[in-house]
Amino acid sequence: MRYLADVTIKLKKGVRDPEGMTITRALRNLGFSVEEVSSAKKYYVLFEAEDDEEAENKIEEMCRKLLSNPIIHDYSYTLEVKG
Amino acid sequence: MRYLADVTIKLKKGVRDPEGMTITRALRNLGFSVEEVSSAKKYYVLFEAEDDEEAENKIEEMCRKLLSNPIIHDYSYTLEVKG
Amino acid sequence: MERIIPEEDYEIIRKELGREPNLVEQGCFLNLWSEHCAYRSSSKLLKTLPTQGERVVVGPGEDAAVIRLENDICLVIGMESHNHPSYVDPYSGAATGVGGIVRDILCMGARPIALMDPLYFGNIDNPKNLYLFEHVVAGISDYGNCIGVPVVRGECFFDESYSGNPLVNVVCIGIVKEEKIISSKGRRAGDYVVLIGSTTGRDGLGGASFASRDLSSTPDEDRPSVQIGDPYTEKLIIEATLEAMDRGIVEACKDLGAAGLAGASSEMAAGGGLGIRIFADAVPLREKGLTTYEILLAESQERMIIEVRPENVEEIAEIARKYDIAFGVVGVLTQEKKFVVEHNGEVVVDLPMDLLVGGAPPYDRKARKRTTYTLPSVSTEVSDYRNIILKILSSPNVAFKDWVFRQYDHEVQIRTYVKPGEDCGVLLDPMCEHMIALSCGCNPRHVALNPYEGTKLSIIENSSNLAVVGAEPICIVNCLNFGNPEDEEVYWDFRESVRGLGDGAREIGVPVVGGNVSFYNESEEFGTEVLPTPSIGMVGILPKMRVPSMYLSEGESIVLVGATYDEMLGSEFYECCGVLSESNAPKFRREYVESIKKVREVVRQGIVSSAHDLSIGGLAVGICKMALKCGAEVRIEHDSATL
Amino acid sequence: MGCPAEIIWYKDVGSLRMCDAVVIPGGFSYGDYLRAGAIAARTPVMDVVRDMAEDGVPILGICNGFQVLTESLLLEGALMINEYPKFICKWCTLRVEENESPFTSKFDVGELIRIPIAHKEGRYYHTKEGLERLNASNLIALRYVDENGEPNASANPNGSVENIAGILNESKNVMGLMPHPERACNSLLGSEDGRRMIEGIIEFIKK
Repeated sequence: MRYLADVTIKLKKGVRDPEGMTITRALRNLGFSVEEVSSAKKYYVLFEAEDDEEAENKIEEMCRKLLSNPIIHDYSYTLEVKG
Repeated sequence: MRYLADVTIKLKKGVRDPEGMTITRALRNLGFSVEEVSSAKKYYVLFEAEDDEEAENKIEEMCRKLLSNPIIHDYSYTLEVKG
Repeated sequence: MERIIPEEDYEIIRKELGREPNLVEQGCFLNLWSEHCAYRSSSKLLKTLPTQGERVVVGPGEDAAVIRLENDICLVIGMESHNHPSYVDPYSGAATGVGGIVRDILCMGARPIALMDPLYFGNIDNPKNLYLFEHVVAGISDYGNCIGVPVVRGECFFDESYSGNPLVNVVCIGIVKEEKIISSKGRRAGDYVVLIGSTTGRDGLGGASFASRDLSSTPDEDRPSVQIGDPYTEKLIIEATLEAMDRGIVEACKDLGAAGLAGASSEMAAGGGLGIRIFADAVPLREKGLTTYEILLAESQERMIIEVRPENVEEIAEIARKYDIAFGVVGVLTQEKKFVVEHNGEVVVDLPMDLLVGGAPPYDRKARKRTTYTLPSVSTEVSDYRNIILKILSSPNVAFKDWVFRQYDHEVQIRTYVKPGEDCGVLLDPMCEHMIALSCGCNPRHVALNPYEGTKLSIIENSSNLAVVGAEPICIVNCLNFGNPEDEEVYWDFRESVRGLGDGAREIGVPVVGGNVSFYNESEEFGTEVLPTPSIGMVGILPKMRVPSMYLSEGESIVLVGATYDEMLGSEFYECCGVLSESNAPKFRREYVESIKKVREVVRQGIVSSAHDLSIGGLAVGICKMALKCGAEVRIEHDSATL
Repeated sequence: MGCPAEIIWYKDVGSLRMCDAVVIPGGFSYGDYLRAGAIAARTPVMDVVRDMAEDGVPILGICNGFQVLTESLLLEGALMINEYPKFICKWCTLRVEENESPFTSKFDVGELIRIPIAHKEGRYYHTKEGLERLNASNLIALRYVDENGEPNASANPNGSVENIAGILNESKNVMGLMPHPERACNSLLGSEDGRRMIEGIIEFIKK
């Protein structure tokens, strides 16, 4: 069956986020009262799997092996069947 | 009041996504049967606003003015009060 | 009291202090007495290297060395390794390696003008090694490109022994007028020490001692001990520091690297025979609630300390505001030679300076001649040379590396005359009469076979790379990457390699002006220990002239300079196709020094249209690379091997 | 080249107005965070540049400068990550498509020139209608071509639509291009073709 995974890769707490800090300053310069901005990456993965359980294992493995670096990233995802 | 906006910036339909295509190939090389991957950027913006309505206008303006490029991006966001 | 430093060090410190060192004080010793900072297993041997020369303006001991190019124009050169962080997070590890060496050049008063990146990886048919390779290159590319310093030469070597433990060495070259040279040694008690650049967070805690711990503990357990680089802030700190130096308000300057603020501030003070009092509350923080230990020893990137006269503090603050970078008056130099730290109103650290900096007793390691060296398997007789050559040409060690250097902006600053991919990079600066030639690397297989001869040959290899463009070598830097020094055979490799480095430098009469030692390069995950890798960086100069390209053009005849010896061991041919016969390992011969001089003179007469130094893959690969643009016909008669 | 030039700090907006021409250089403004040129495009200095552009002052955006000009809507289209999503630094052959502008007046239409590129977000993109508009009013200044001058896929280093390397604004006094003309001013380093682009600007402002 086809599954669509909505994966979010975020920097772990305490890991420096130069992009987030630069965007915070830019928004403040445009007059917005912004306290903090943090950035993250999002991947929508359309893939084949036998059943929900296998889909879960597959996306888990994709996140650990390629999409994220376990040292500095936390990852989360939602799964839905795409028929 | 403090608001947290969860902003997603996606490429418009039809606009080529080389990053997504490269990740698709990389996942296939690792043995995953992946049909397609598309990538997007996510920003978590912590900011001040009087009320829900002003928060809505503010984040809308931030997306239009800086966070997205109207020619190639669609943006969406969810808002929550952070007390 | 919990003990976080080795027993014998703890006892020495306790006796000297006359009391138990507290946890923060132990943290300072853990970092400053580490292998990485104190060179405890190598300092005695490194003293045997020739460091003098009439061009040497500043030799080893500072953050980088200074060499006279011509008149009052000097080159600043340094070399660093960032091996362990690059295993944990290849992108950020490699990126921060570039950032660190660039700041070492900057704090001598120089503008950084070029980089070289000798890199060593496991075989890339293994997915983990491929991941490390791709992201190390991406880290160097994004960082170097953003700060606008071109990578003009490098090396990429692949061997099973680097699986899981890549080596990321970086060389940086800067340019400075002699009267503008700045030292990292403190000058005057009463001067303030200001910290500029990024804010401080919990990055890379225990970085220095982390580098001296072999990577047996799986990285996940460590707190995110990786340092994340921000090349944008690095660019701001380069321009801000150079502007402050131009205004003449910088008394001394030092980069914050391994051991963070504690390392840099104590070394700055000790260098000038002074003490220092640090005010930890004044350090600009990125996160709230950092402990004294974290503030002193975190290795957040893109930070410098500058010694400033009290009356110039406001001027430096104004420059920091102009460039939107953090700023704090974090210390004052004192007459009393102590390292004192105040935080939240109380004195937390109070140590004698001479004990903390330079007080680490060197280890006297035992060495035992290596008997184990695994040669590739023996192979039967070889018939089809065409396929053999194709196989060697497609080996990653020989193949053209444009996939790598295409990702580097090697044209920025508009000095790059000879582009990457040839024997050496050549820079043409409009304000200089001489051009600058850069070469780097070594052959780890030859060094593994015979560390003394192999290292000596690396000096020859680099100087012949320079000779083919008519350049004369003027200084050498090095990165000595080895395994665990507690293994007697590894330490024998190291000792022999340093001897070969010194003798090689003396053979060509060129000083070794700086470098770095990196031990514990091994990976429990892959059960590997790196080949002995004494990576060399070499700078040469040549008059302004039209330099021969590496590529042949139609109708030219080819002359082979130098005799060919039966030295097939450690060759790419045997690595690809198995050991064919009882051959020998390559060794140094004085005739090489002579032929290099002759080639340089002939090239300078302008009668040579193209030239290339033969290295990995020998004659066959050399000719194929030179004939890339036109093809070549080669007849080898058995007796006289002329072409 | 006989024309005084000055590096102006982006915060010293006042002194910019007295200039007769503006070059927004290559580089990594704001570290290319968010999108290359996105943040720089929203700094006060760009409002001054917008006024000067409306007054007909020649504005040249090189590489990061081109990205800033599109992000501040002084030029149409957008610059996106290269088709092979890695940084690329190499010498390219370009074909001059339009020479009625201060920047390209010293070239013939159809002339082939050698100028290096160095970027990661250099893929020019525009909507179908936008492209038709650019072609209709001859606003495409340069295209990537092979040695025989053909704008084919093999000559396209980054996947730019129609091999576009540089474009002009409606009144042709603003140009953005991804290649670096300032890096092609010394034949020893590769080529001198870039010099004529700068000479064109000087000649225009001296009139």
